[in-house]
Amino acid sequence: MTFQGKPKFRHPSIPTNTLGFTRRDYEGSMSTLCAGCGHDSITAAIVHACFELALPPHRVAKLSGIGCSSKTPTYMLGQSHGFNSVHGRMPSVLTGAYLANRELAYLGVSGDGDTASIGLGQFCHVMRRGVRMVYIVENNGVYGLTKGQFSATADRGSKSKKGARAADEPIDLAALAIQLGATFVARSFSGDKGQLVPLLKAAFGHRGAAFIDVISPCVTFNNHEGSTKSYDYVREHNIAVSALDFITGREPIEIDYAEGAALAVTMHDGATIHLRKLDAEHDFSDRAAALTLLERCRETGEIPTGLLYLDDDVEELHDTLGTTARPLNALTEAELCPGAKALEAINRGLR
Amino acid sequence: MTFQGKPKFRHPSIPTNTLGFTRRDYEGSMSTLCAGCGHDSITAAIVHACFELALPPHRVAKLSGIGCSSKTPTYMLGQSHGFNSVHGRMPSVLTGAYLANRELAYLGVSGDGDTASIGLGQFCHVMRRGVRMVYIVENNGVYGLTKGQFSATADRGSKSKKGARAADEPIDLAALAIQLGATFVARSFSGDKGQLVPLLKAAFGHRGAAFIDVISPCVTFNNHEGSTKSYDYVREHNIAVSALDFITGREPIEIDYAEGAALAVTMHDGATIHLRKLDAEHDFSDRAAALTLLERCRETGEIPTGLLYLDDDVEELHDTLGTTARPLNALTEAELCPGAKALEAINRGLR
Amino acid sequence: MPIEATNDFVIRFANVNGSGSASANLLFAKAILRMGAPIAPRNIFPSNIQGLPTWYEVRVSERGFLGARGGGADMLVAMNAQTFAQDVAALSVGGYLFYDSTRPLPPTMTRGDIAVIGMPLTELCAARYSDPRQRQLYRNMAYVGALAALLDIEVGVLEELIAERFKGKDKLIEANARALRLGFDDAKTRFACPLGLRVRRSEAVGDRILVEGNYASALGALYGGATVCAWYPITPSTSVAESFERLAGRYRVDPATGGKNVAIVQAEDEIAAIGMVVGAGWNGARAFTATSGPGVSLMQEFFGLAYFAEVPVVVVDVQRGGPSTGMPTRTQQSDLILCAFASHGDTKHVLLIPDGPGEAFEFTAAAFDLAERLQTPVFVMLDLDIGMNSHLTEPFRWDDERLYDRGKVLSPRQLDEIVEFGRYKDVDGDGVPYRTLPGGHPTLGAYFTRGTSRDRYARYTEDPAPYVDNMERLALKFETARRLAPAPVLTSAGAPAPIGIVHFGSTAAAMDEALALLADAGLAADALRIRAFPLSPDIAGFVRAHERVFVVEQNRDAQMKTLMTSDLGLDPADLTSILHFGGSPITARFIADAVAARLKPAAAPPILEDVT
Amino acid sequence: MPIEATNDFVIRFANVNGSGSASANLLFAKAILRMGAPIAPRNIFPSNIQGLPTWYEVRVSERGFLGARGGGADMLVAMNAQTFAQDVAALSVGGYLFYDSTRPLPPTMTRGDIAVIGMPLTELCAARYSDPRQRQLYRNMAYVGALAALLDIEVGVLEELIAERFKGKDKLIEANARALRLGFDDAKTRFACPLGLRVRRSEAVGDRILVEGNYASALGALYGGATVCAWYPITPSTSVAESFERLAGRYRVDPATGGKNVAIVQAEDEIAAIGMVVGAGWNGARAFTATSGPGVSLMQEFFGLAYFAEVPVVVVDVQRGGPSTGMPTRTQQSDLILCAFASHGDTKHVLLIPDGPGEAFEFTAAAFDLAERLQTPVFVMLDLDIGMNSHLTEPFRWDDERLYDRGKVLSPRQLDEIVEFGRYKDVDGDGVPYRTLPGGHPTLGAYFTRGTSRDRYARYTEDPAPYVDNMERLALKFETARRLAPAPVLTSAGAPAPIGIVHFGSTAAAMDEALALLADAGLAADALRIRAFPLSPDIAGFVRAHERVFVVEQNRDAQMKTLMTSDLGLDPADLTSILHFGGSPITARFIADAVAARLKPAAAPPILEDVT
Ligand SMILES: Cc1ncc(C[n+]2csc(CCOP(=O)(O)OP(=O)(O)O)c2C)c(N)n1
Ligand SMILES: Cc1ncc(C[n+]2csc(CCOP(=O)(O)OP(=O)(O)O)c2C)c(N)n1
Ligand code: SF4
Ligand code: SF4
Ligand SMILES: [Mg+2]
Ligand SMILES: [Mg+2]
Repeated sequence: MTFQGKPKFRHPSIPTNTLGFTRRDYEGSMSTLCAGCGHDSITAAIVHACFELALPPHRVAKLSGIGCSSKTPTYMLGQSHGFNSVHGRMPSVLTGAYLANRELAYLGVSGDGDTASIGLGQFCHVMRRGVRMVYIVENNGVYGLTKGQFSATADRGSKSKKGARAADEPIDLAALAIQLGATFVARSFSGDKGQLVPLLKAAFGHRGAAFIDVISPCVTFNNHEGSTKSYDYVREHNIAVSALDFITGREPIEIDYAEGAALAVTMHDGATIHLRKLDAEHDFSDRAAALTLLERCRETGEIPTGLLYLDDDVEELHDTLGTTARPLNALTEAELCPGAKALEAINRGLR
Repeated sequence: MTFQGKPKFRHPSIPTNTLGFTRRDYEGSMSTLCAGCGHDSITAAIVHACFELALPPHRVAKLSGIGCSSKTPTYMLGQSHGFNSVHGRMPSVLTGAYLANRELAYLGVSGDGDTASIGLGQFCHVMRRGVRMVYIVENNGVYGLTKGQFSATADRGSKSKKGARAADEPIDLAALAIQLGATFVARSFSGDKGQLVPLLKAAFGHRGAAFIDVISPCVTFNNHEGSTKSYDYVREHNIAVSALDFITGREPIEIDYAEGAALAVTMHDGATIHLRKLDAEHDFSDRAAALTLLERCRETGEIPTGLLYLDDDVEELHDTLGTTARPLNALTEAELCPGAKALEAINRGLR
Repeated sequence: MPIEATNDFVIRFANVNGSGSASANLLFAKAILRMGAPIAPRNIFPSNIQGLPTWYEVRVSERGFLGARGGGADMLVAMNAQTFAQDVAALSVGGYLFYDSTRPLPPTMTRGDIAVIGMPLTELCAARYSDPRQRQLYRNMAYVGALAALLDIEVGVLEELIAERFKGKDKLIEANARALRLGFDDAKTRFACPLGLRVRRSEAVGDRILVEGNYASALGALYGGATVCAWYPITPSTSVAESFERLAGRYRVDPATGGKNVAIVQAEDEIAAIGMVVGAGWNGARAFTATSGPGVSLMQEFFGLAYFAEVPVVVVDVQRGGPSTGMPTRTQQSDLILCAFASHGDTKHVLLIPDGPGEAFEFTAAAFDLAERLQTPVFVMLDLDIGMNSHLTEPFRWDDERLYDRGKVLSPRQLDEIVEFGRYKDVDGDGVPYRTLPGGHPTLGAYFTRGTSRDRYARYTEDPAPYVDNMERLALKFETARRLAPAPVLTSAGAPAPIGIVHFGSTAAAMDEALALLADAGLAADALRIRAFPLSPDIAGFVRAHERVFVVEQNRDAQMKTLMTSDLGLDPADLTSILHFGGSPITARFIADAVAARLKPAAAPPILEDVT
Repeated sequence: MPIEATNDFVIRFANVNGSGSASANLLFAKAILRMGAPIAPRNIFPSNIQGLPTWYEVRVSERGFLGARGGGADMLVAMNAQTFAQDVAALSVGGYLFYDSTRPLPPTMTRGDIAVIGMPLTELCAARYSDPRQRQLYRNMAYVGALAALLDIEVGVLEELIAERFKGKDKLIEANARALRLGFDDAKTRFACPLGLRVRRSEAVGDRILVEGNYASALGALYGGATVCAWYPITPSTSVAESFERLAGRYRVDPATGGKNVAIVQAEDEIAAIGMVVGAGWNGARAFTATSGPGVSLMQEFFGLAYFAEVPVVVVDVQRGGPSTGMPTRTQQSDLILCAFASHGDTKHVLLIPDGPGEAFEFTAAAFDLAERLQTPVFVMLDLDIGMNSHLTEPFRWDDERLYDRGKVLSPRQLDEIVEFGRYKDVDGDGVPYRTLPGGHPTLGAYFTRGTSRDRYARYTEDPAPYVDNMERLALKFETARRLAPAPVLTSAGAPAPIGIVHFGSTAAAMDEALALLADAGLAADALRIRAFPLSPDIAGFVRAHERVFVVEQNRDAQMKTLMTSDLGLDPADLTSILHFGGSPITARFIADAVAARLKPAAAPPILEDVT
């Protein structure tokens, strides 16, 4: 088998990475998401990170559940195998794939509905199992693909702060991941390429379960009561009884702010979220400190971004299982089948 | 409907509660669990608490999943309706029951397999939804009913401490419950009636989601490597290829220790766990403090028992939903059916 | 020759989703309806949110044939450049192409055998509106105005509809009406109006209403007294729950206290949704969920529990294209077997199979009676075509005398009176036992519900005899269900006919027309519409009474035929399948052609009896 | 008259679970086996861990009839006071009651028509052992010794077995042998040994082995090259995964590195288990899970994905009593329909149906070949009787020349050579497309796997034509599966017989004897054993070739009959069901009686054709 890439002919001025691939080699087919959707920015960041890391595209496997976010693997890494599985169950499918071949890089892409609602159990268990992967949640607080119902994560776009629960207690996936044993846990914002790309690169380098919760505004569904400002116009003009059938393209939100700084980001619907970028002060090696930080920020309504927790001393799933170093899918009869003689001995023991 | 109990005739010297019921009126059919199983001690504590609270038995609904622990509702509260549902899904069944009739007291009984493995998603969501109930996990770290496989909770019986993961990161259900918005979270030990009964009574009085994680030793399955001491004898004597077929009755473990004190408890298999009873110092109204406490104890290998977290200012599910005060299952055509005239108006709107 | 037709044509709108066209198109359809001409609008939409092709087809049929007609459209409103070529290619010979001529149409993009009508819509709107969103929205309104002129739709009717829609918002009424007029007037000046296709005032609609099946089903749940709804979003069932929520917000708020006489929970997934429904049903509330195939798959374990523990449950399954995620925005009738035999072990479930919104309303309301009467899950089998398209339907009716059948629930008083309560005793010989509700009698009637085997007194047992006794009672209960379920509906050819056609569900919309086509071809056929599982013995009678029986289904595997042979003992050799499973609604032409083809003596049936 | 029989009787042990009796009883059974007499031991155990009644039945049959015999036992070893009365009542007339006479037996507790053999076991052990656990364990060993004396079992054989079992632990060997002797000697002095029931050395066993089906299935997975096993504990399937784990610990450790050539994960539930299997199968590993009914219900959605996305998956379903939690420790064949049509939409799955441990081994190994060849889920349909009871079976065999059929996987080299790769193209006309594995070729062959509709090149599409094309290919693939699946096995009556009996799975154990009973009654019958779904056309031939055909099933709803009518187009009227579903294994007597009863002209069949 040849693992070396074979880039097609291209203009010499296009930048290539150490493998000789261009950024285009890490792209996928055209996005069918709404114009301005945060998810597309994340796709771009992943493409960027993989290009810069010079990952051989065919050595990446990309897996997802169901949702707008879970569609994005089609839009990236066209030379990688992908698996758009079923809703909320990507973690188990990815785990199985990882069991079969420990040598590939695994990228799991999910949404907040996919992960925090239907998939919460599998999310928790894949974290505690220490599956080596990069698990990204493209977190918009709604179910995009089914047209805007609330999901179980924080109603980040909501203006209301203290005591403002979107009906039920929001789920903080980063805090859960830390508590459940993920060894690389970060949070970022879809439009913050400056922060997201390095985080992604670090996550791909991590030897265990890496989780990144990426806030990713849904430009189309903004169900936050009292924050319908920019959509009023369209809503009013709508004749259909049913939901929105008019969606205007928006510019994706892009931000750039310094470590340690706070930033208020206005979402497409006019709501504001408050981000705070972690700085060197934050001791990401202290699990309790990370949890406390998240808890305190929850109280103040700020969203900390950056690397929240890292444990480099990882025992990942294959370590725990004591699996052979070779990919299991490459083993043959010789290694796998004990043969007729052994069977005769087994027969003898059963008489 | 008569809600008043009608105790049968009994000897006047048997103590009765304010409703005139004896303790026996809160018992169920005979347990078929192993002699000495911690779950039976919890059953006794529940019977005790309900008796002392003078709950009208028929106004309690008891629900469970599947497992040895989930069988226990049969052994208590014989005059209450019970529902032994399916594995890991008690939370949703209980939620539905609660929606149908908000006036009853709901007792959910589950095991660590039932809750932390297959049921983890539903557990998390029932907590964040604020269902008014007492949710007890009878936590033995194993799957009793399927003969002793590890469950996803801490391998509490294990001697090993720091870094001692039973393959995967153990799940701390109390910490999760707090993080997910449960408003009453406690931990206890099956044999510590002195602590458990008051906690149960308080939980029944709580106006929201009350969770109690009760460590409950399984006398029969003790899979902890290196701690097979007391079972070696039996194992050695077993001819069957298959697992244990010889189980000796044991005395249930009973303990009694003071607030603030630490206690090392020897389990049936000879392993030791370290309990620490919370005292008045612990500020159970501080969520972050409770989480930090649990995290710190995790590091030292101690298990804090007592009321970990309490928030009395509860918005429970029916508050969120704005449901009418009457039980929904008692509404009739008069309240429910808009009638022919309204339908005619609806028809008009559709032309 | 351009097509000439009045009140009998198909117009197809090609749009991009998220462009606001849905509202404009609906306005167009409703105007025709208001003029009294029967219409059947259908949406073909992608499984994404914005930017992909979507089509809206309106069939106008004075004769009242409201199934999808099939074949090309008679007129195309081509508003999507992406699909322009394929849309034009699909137009009928003699058809009309209406397009935005702001940019000139390359000659290669059109055909010689159609009439081409170009209007510079974008240009017209650009001249009038500066805000790009206004431009797009009013462009839609403008083409509706133009169509009114071209098809002779009364512009006053359109204005009336706009006024109703924006009631109280006069500025919006005015703005929309202006855009409408813009298109109308421009068309009048630009083209010879009307075209060969025309709409004419008619009495054919009568008092019928235009409504989506999902809304009708939600309304049925409202009238049927549902108090608990637990659900998880999934296309195409989402609008059942969302409509129920909206209806409940209007009709279920206690005027005195403001409290809601309903509890609606968006669960974390389908397993939780059905679990809540089971819990609520056990506890005496009328509870339901709405879902689609993937949800039905996930709910299997709970269906088995509800069957065996005998808990009333109502499930609205809006079927979509399977298997797996399949074609979420396409229609199929392919969950029959999974629902009929849901869950492991020996289970059989009651299915109600409405033919459209009318029965969706009735059957959903009835499902609650049946579920409580039988203490078992009842499935209402909708499909995407019924559920998400608007159908012309008889107005909903409700008898105010009608009482809910809460089934065999023993009240505390009854418990005091009876000699003995056995939760699973067959007291009445119909296989349906009595139950009690938690919280009722202080000392009598409490029992333990479980999914494991138990005796007649709800006591756990592993003995074969009580297990078999219980399973036989459940089988007997299924026979009771057979008696209670809605009977099939016969459409007789009048004279004795050798051909019988069995069909069900949304196929009904095309069946009258198919029968007419067949009759025209000299093939008189009777049709029997199945409305429930367990199947009525009348179906066996119908099969025996016909020389040749066709079973028309919108799935690949002839699932209803399997149910017929399994449940009624019919010989599969006596049933010829006509299968349509491409995801678009079945058409009369398809049915008639398939029947005719199979009656030709030469035609050997292919192994796989389907056609695209 | 006490029964007289040699190598042809049934002995039943009544115990309390958790009392250590299982080991002792197995020792007893193995001793008879070592003497060369065929045995069929069966466990009847409760769904709890300790303290409830459990029975162990050993049938000794020189003729090799190894199904459950049915009727009363010939001898009862009554070690459970709780069930004493019912156990004694169930003893055959002329049978032997062996009991612990430490406490005297009240006269009401016995019967006049049996022989009563009391031995003060507790007293004997109390005198010798002070530790209560020792008392109990050695009491079990003592009754085995006593039985050896009573039934003429060679005590040397028992000693040999003990020595093998405790090899290397001489103290234990000695202690156990002593307890054995204690019972043996006491019986010799106390009773006239042997009784009318006797065991005699025989050659009838030959080289057959005694093994549980679950172990055999695990061994099949080992030999079949499974490298990933993801599972969740559930009775009665747990021992498949646990045996696999034990076997892998022995045979799958790389001698050089100590690394394991296998990955076994106890998942958090069945959905995760099957998800892992799907992920691993997609990524080129041979992966399987083992589960039972509730697990199959939970896995439905993933089965649909694997069917539609065409991922090889092996599922061992050890069927238990349904529906719902049902009777977890009882046997049934009641998951057929759920597995055959698993998941929503049009799906059909391959089932392999072994008759016992021999085929459990073969079919599990073959399932991996089939799953990879067909790129689809393959179910191995065991049941509790096969899986958790030990059966006398031909020794396992393996051909060292046998290579795994990895199916149509394109290597990077092949990708370089072929003109065009289309993941879902039917290149060979058998409906099975080619796939590639992640990580292989750097630039060719990557494709996107999904559960939604797509074209032949794995590109997402919502067009009807490619959807239908794909669904028809899947149907064609199912026809390929029909050719590849194991053919049915005929047991011919010799002479032409008007009666045909169709059966499958664990019913086989009783079938030879049933045929013999019927032949004795002058009713010669051929039997055909179905071994797979899709069904072989030979089955239709068999049905046509017989005047009267019976289908014997261990379920209530005649599930196989439904498959036969649906899959082969057979007329249900030509198939008479014989249904046994009480949870105990079907017996020859039951089958023979049921066939005979239905052949009596007068007997009108009851609506529900079952008997306890
Ligand atoms: C079993 C199942 N239930 C429901 C659905 C319908 N569904 C598709 S996407 C989705 C929610 C997706 O939300 P999220 O993961 O947040 O993704 P987003 O679209 O917001 O990116 C749902 C409920 C489904 N496909 N499968
Ligand atoms: C869907 C399903 N999967 C698996 C099982 C088998 N099962 C029964 S109980 C149990 C585990 C119970 O463990 P736990 O909840 O810890 O209860 P314990 O017996 O330890 O008290 C399992 C896996 C089942 N009944 N249903
Ligand atoms: S609906 Fe929201 S999440 Fe989905 S593509 Fe559009 S903007 Fe993105
Ligand atoms: S197996 Fe363990 S948990 Fe189950 S009853 Fe016995 S001691 Fe209790
Ligand atoms: Mg989302
Ligand atoms: Mg447990």
